[in-house]
Amino acid sequence: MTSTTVVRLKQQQISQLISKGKRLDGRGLRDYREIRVEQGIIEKAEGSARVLLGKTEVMAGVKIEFGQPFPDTPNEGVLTVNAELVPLASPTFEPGPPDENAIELARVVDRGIRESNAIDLEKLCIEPGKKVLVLFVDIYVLNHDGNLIDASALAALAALINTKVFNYEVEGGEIKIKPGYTPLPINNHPVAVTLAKINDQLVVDPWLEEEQIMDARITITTDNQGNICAIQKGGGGYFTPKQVFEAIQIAREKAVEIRRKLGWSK
Amino acid sequence: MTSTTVVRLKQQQISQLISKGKRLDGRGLRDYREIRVEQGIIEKAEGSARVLLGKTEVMAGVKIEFGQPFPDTPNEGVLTVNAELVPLASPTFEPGPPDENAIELARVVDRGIRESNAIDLEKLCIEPGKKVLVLFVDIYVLNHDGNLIDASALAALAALINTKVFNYEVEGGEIKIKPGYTPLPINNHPVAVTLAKINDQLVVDPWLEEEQIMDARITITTDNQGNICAIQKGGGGYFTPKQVFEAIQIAREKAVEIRRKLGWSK
Amino acid sequence: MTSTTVVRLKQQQISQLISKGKRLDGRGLRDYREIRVEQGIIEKAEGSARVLLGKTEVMAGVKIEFGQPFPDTPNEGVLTVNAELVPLASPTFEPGPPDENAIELARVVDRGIRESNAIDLEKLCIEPGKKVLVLFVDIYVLNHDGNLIDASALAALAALINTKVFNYEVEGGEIKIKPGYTPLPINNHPVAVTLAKINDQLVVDPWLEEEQIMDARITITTDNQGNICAIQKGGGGYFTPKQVFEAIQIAREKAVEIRRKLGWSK
Amino acid sequence: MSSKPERLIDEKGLRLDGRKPDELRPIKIEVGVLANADGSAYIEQGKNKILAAVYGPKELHPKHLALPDRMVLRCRYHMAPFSVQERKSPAPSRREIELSKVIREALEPAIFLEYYPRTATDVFIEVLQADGGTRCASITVASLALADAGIPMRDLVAACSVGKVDGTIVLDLMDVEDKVGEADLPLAYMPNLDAITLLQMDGNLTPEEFEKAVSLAIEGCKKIYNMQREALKARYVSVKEVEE
Amino acid sequence: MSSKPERLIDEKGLRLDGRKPDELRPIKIEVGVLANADGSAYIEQGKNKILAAVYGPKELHPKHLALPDRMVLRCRYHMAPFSVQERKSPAPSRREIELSKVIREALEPAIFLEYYPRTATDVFIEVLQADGGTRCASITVASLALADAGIPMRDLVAACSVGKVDGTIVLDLMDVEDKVGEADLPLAYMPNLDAITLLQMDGNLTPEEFEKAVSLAIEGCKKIYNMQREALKARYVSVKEVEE
Amino acid sequence: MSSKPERLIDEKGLRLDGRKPDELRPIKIEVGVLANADGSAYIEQGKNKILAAVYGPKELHPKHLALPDRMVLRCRYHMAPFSVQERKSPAPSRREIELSKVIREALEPAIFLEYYPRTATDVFIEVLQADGGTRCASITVASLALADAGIPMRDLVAACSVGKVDGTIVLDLMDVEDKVGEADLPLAYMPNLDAITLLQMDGNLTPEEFEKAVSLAIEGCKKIYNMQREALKARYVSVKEVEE
Repeated sequence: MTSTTVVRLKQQQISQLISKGKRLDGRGLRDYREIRVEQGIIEKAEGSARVLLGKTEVMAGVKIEFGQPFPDTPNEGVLTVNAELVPLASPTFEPGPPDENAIELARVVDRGIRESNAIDLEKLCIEPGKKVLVLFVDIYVLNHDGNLIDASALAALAALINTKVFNYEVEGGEIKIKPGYTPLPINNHPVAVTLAKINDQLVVDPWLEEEQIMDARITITTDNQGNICAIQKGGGGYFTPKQVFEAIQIAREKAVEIRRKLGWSK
Repeated sequence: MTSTTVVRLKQQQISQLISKGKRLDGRGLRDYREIRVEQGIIEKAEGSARVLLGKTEVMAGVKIEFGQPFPDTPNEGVLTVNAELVPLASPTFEPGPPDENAIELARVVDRGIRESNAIDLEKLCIEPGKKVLVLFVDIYVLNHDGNLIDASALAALAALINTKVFNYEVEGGEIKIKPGYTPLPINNHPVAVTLAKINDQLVVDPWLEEEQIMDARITITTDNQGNICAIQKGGGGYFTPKQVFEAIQIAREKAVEIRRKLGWSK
Repeated sequence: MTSTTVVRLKQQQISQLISKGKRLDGRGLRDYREIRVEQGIIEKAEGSARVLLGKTEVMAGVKIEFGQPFPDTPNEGVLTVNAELVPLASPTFEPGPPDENAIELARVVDRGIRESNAIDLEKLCIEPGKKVLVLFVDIYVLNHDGNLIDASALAALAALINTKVFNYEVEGGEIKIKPGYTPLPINNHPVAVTLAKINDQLVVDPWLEEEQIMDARITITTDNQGNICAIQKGGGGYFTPKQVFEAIQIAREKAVEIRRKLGWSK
Repeated sequence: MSSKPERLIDEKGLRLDGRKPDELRPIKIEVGVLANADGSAYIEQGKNKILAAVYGPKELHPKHLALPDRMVLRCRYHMAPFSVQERKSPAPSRREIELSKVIREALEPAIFLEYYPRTATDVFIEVLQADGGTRCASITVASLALADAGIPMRDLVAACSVGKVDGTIVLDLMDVEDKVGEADLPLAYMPNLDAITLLQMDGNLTPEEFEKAVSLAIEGCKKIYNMQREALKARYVSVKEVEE
Repeated sequence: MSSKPERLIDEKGLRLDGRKPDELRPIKIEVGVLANADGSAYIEQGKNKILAAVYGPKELHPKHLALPDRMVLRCRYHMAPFSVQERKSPAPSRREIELSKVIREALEPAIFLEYYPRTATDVFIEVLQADGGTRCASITVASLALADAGIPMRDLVAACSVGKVDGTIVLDLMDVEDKVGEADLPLAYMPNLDAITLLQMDGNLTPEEFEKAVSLAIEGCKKIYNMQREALKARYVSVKEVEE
Repeated sequence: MSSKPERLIDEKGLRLDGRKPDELRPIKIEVGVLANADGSAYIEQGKNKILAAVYGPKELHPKHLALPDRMVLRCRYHMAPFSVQERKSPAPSRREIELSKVIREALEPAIFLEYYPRTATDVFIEVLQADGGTRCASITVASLALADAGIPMRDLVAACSVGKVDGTIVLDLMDVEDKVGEADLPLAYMPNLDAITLLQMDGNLTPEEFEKAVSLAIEGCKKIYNMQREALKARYVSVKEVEE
């Protein structure tokens, strides 16, 4: 919570520009920063990706292990999403177990993947109630310049798309690893779009300095069909119903745009 | 540790009244505050109760699970008593894992139940050494106005009396839940009675402001037969042997009184 | 980090003496303090020892349990070394989980035992991949007057030499304890020798006040054959290659001396 | 130990507990129920039983966490071990940590935080029994505990969930509807400011379904808001009666 | 790996280790055994082997925990992993946390806490080998470590357990008697003040048995008290000899 | 899911990846890669991929941890969960805690700590992929991140491991050589001061083998040192280009 005069002035400037439909970094209110995605950068992981969203940098890795299903979903593999806000990414991140921000981040990304049925978890079942594949998606934030949710959701999905599952066969109750890999089947491409409310305007993909002055944010995850599969309002402010409906509309359009840009749609 | 003049004066007044055989809230030295017990208030728990001891308010819930016996008691079910001093109950309670006060509270209540054989743990054994019922008694302090031990012991016992065990049968090593419930058999009704030493006098059921000035406290748990099954001295003061013997006598009388009042004796 | 004038003066004196080849406690630069070893002092442990190195006092206890091997060494028993810097040993030790100093201490001792093959872990295997003996070596520092590593390594080895393994036999997959004990077979006697660099001189077995002014320390563990099996440099200073080679030579000589003194060599 | 029902809405359009799609569960609210807290309230909504207590405004330790221009609001949502079917460990789960955060952010817009700079206020929520929709009921009851503590507020916050069940948009999901249904959307609302202060969703909704769901949730919140006001009034009346 | 005996008292009225019912185990006490601590002592009571160290009085961090009118006494009772049959995890168990509290409260009445306001004194107890009655032996030895540290005291605290075994009240329970017996009653006592500073019990005793048990425990404490005084004297003599 | 090879050095004297015994793996270094950190660097050494970031010098909280005469250097070596074959829990392991300590002590001799009394500097190291020798590569890259942050240094620290594999002393062990080999010796070195700042070993070496190993490690460090200098130069040139 810096409070020097310079910072205040810059914040006022950001806010005033937005009320005129402009942003300090030159973007329009509904423009994303440049998005770059690299996949397969960690050979030891079953899947991996690095996403740059402007200067925000997030890596995701997927590891697969054998494990047990949850008692209430005996026919499904297990998906676990974890996020680490490692201290090299920002002077405000501390070493230690995930705090509420890291936990919220992981759970919002998790819901987008889960609720859109991006992964067919039933295909990860080996023996119902006993043995399944467990997918660990680990999100690793390397540089924090705002909008970690969208960058993390992209990194997680890109890593899953990149994931190869080792072949195996079950013989007499024992699992045997066989040579070769099969790509993880991806059924849907959920895209999270975050909007910040600043000076009563909605701006897409807020960067760090915008996040510091926003009233509230809303993240809307939509699927290939344009349906809404996850929402998360954050921050200590509010939205009117009208603003929410407007945000939904923008998020759906942006998701189509991003999916097209990244080659995730026909 | 408040130290303003007003508090000091009030404490002196409490102490002086006690030396005259009186108490600030009008009770005699050996009177309990009003006791109210409600059972069955949490339908999702196998047993539950809420106890009001004056303004002190404690809830207890019983959950039952299948589990393994301890290696040294292979023929007995498992009884686990846990206490949470949740922060809504007092400005002095902090969120976090149980501190020494919460742990002592749980262990004193546990010993009263265990040593009086209130529950026949052998009846909770399903398959010796392998499968037993596990009883979780969770004590939840909702308002702290002194004498948490007696209120918690009453709440735990009332919740156990209220407990229904789901029916089950064992077929070929597999446990099957059957319809219906059976009450948990209760063999004894241990009652914990706490006395505080203030100004060299013994007072029963200390409330919060008495606890703040007491030299020491002693909790004596007696069973239906009037035998002693658990004792715990607390606080940084001491008792003479004579005071201890006097306390035992009072505790036995008070336990009979409480048991009769709550309908726990013939 | 005491910084009073008296302490400073004493530290200067220690440092100046060392540059003249002398030490404040009268030792020569390459002399150990008196070493005393007592074994078998904890009857309830499978093995135990207490080591006094001057005023530094360390106890080690060995417990043996049945357990599972690590997946990558299915034919070997498990050796676990843990160290506790319990707060009664020094005003600078705090209660709580092992800190970086305790963890380093345990791991350095562990490597000396492991890398010298002092214990034949394969002999601790009961059923490959399933059941093995697990050796817990617990190092307990009781008084800290410097050079905890050497004292702990001696205590751990002395406790292992003192260890008796209960007899057992495997019948139809079940392990049965039989009467009697067998000594744990010891194949080698690794000895850790620590040297401190003070005023560009190497001194053996630094005591506490020397540790407070040393630039760096190096611990060299050698085996019965005079080979090097573990090294650990510590502290915020450095050694030249020449100093390292000199330290190796000294450490080998000292280890022979200690082994002879303790009756660990022919 | 419970099995999933085949249908959640019967041929008459009624839900498992007999409610119509746009019907709330029975709600009972009481304000000022705990002696030690600066403010407190209790809610029963269906089988949910939730207590909230407020301590504050008060000094903040350590002091460098205090803010020069506003009060710090802290919030802990916690479930009793016996509140759910399988015993819950008392250590805070990831779910409880996330809910503590979104509940706090749902209450903040209602409070004049700038009135008490350099202080902190704690909101402690204990779910004694859970049956779906606990985060919403927690916001509803915590908002009353804040009012009871005399914290200056712009408006009360009322909260309610909507969802999609057997293809129908329904109000105030109970546990089984939440678990088996196609979508769950908890929403918190301040009627006087037309302000949505909590909005989450998971499941699958078309934009049209979403608009319908939000409208229904706001209707639900307005009904709950009226009950909140009644409960506050009852509290003041009873206090006055005691004082007279 | 051990089996329970059928009888704990034989036909001659003797216990498994040959003791009479009112007989203490052999006790060995040494004062001033650790170089770094301000005070220390070591006790062997049967197979129990326990070290106590005292650091203090000293400044308290963080300072807001200090008390304006008295010293804060802190106490940690801890068991070495190798002290018992099955290896004990070094993390403090619930039992160790409770015992740390009751031991502290058994020592406090002996100390003139008001002599050193705003300070803290730490008592660290390490059980190196446990064989029943460790909390009592810990109080006995910690009391000597406090005296050795020069902490001003009203009296030494001696502690001893009694119990009921095969229907007989016996003094100074060893492990197997504690586990198989019908009652266990640890008690701490300051003879000069006729003050009981620790009293716990679990098991089953009639009021008459209880009175008998307390009397026997106090007799035991008095014997231990004499040994404590001898050990202190031996310490001072040896210190004096060193100094001369 | 991997099996141990029978031989690590073939009949031509080459290693599994075709290297000669005294050959380093391919190394790629980049300085100034993270936007928020005061200094940062990235290294790839074989399949190792490691990022280091430096924050500082800065104020230390709580203040009583600050030192009156020098800067406090803090260091965290941490592995990403996906960096190794079996997923690693993100909680720091005992190994990571030890390595954080020895890496810090390998960097300290290079820094003029006395220039910034009462401050702290943090070095955060994240291993994104591990393939043997991560502690050495971490020192190499952290040393560049410190330089990039403008921390005044006596020299860069270069680090490299040597080991004994099939009886041969080899440079820069990769994972399989580390696990199956007979000895592993990581070493950090400042060429300008002829100073060894990290030295560890486990395995079995004769004194002669040890001397040979140390010499080879120092040779390796010198090569890496030159690459470090090149990487720093590249950074300054590119910064200058941007500025112009």
